[in-house]
Amino acid sequence: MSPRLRLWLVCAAGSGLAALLVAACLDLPGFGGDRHPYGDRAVDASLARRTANTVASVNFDQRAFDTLGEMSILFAAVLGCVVLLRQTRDEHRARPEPAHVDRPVRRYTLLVLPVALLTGLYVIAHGQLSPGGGFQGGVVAATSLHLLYVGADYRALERVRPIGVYEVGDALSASAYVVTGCAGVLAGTAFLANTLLPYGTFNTLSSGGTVPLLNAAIGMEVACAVVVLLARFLDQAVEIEEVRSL
Amino acid sequence: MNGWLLAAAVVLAGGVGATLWGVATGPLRRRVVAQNLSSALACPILLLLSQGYDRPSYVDLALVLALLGPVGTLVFARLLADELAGDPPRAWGATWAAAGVGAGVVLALCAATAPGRATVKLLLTGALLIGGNVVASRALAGGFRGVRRG
Amino acid sequence: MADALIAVALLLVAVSATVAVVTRDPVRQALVLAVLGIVLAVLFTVLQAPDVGLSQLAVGSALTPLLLLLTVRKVRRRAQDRDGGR
Amino acid sequence: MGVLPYLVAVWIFLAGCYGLATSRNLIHAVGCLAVCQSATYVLLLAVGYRDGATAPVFSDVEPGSRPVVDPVVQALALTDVVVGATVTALLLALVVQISKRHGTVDPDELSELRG
Repeated sequence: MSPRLRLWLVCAAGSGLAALLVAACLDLPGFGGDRHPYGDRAVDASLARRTANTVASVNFDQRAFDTLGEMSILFAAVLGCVVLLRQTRDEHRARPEPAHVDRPVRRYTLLVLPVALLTGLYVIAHGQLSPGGGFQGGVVAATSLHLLYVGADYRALERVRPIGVYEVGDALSASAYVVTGCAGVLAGTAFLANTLLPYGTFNTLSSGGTVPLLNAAIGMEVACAVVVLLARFLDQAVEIEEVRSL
Repeated sequence: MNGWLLAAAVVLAGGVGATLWGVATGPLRRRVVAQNLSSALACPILLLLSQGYDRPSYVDLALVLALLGPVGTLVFARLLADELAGDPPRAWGATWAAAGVGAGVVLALCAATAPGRATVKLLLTGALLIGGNVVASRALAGGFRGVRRG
Repeated sequence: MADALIAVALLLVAVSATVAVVTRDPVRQALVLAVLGIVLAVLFTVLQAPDVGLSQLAVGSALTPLLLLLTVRKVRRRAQDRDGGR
Repeated sequence: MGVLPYLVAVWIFLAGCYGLATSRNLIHAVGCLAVCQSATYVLLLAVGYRDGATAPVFSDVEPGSRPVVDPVVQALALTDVVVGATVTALLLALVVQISKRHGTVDPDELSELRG
């Protein structure tokens, strides 16, 4: 297909889609309206189970099964990356040269790394209270480890990142989520039902029944997944080279 | 009329709008500087919003941005070191202006809130914001000169 | 006031998304995407969704640019190796 | 405000689609897909917004003292932001693999290779 014909096709299909979407938008309930039946019920259910962050309650209690699906997508995506980016027979590893980094930049990264790691853990731990949770905190914690690559050296990162441990951690935390769900079945209720643990006091770290447990499992899963992902990409971009066939 | 929200809207429309223009046009060295400034300006906006909506828990967003914004710029500085080496970007005027905005916002918020844990968090955010952006600017201006490969 | 803030944030998001699409060079697009992530986080905050804003900040500020730039580096290095080998 | 937020979401989605269709570089196409994704977040959160309300997070406000926005759409968007990033990573891994096998990341050249 010539580019010109393709552009015409895109414009025609796009304008049709645009007309349909705009018509749909005009029929949606107005922006900022006062009618949110699901939202109001979710807030009531969350408060009844003494979870201060309603969003965490929706994620890890009322729609915990949905989050299991999201987690499987994440797990499958990481698995796909690991398979796609493995070292093949016609490639070899070359040691990257150590990087020269300005002293203030190096000092800053070494100073900020523990702070960022701690912030990540804080965001995970306070997931059921203040904005945050396993998804966000896991990414922050995993990103903070890669400050070592950015500010110091690839080899320094490799030393604190035994990749096997993170792969095992990824699998373990994924199964921890399922096991917590199955505990509900064994206790005589439903899969992932939040009836197992006492709900605790409102607005404390242990409130909300199984919400903190599932939240922590997701936090670990996301952190390990991102570390494994970035490790594969760094391997490909920095270390692995093709054997030149001359 | 909420003064905090007004200030946030002004910084958003003026500051972040300008950095968007900067990142959309011009040579690469101007674009990386604009990206750095956008995170340096968004952090005070988030602090102002937290105060304007009267929600202290929104400060977490500013804290995370103050930590990860400079990390993003360092990623660009590190991986684009070759491209930037020939003509390193130097924008100390804009960097210090953004740092001044950040410092002003943090001090104003400290004055408006009662002293306590919230003040410590604000000051930590401010220190990370200003320190991070100055270091990121430094890195862009040739902090990774020795990096060839790796 | 809240409405004006939402309108400004929406406008900035629309403009930065358009710029991200029309920037054809992947490296420059990664820079625009980083700015888009930050503007989106501000929009989510003014729409009273700090959880989503935090997610967007965590992902958009460092992770996505790092992934994109590493891919660009790998693809370019391969191209250089190929041209050098010939 | 009316329907402005919804229209912005539509605009972002269509712009991303245009970029995807006319892209000459697969890495750029993945970036455009990320733009398309962000349109869904804007739409979801716009649907859940309520005038004069605040976030449904009660760590620093008394429950019931202020109206709150819809938490359900926020939960949907929040998980998808992180999961979407890993899916982007998977697509980028595919791009790396394509460049290894075919030596190009231009979709037009790729379809010529297939013949």
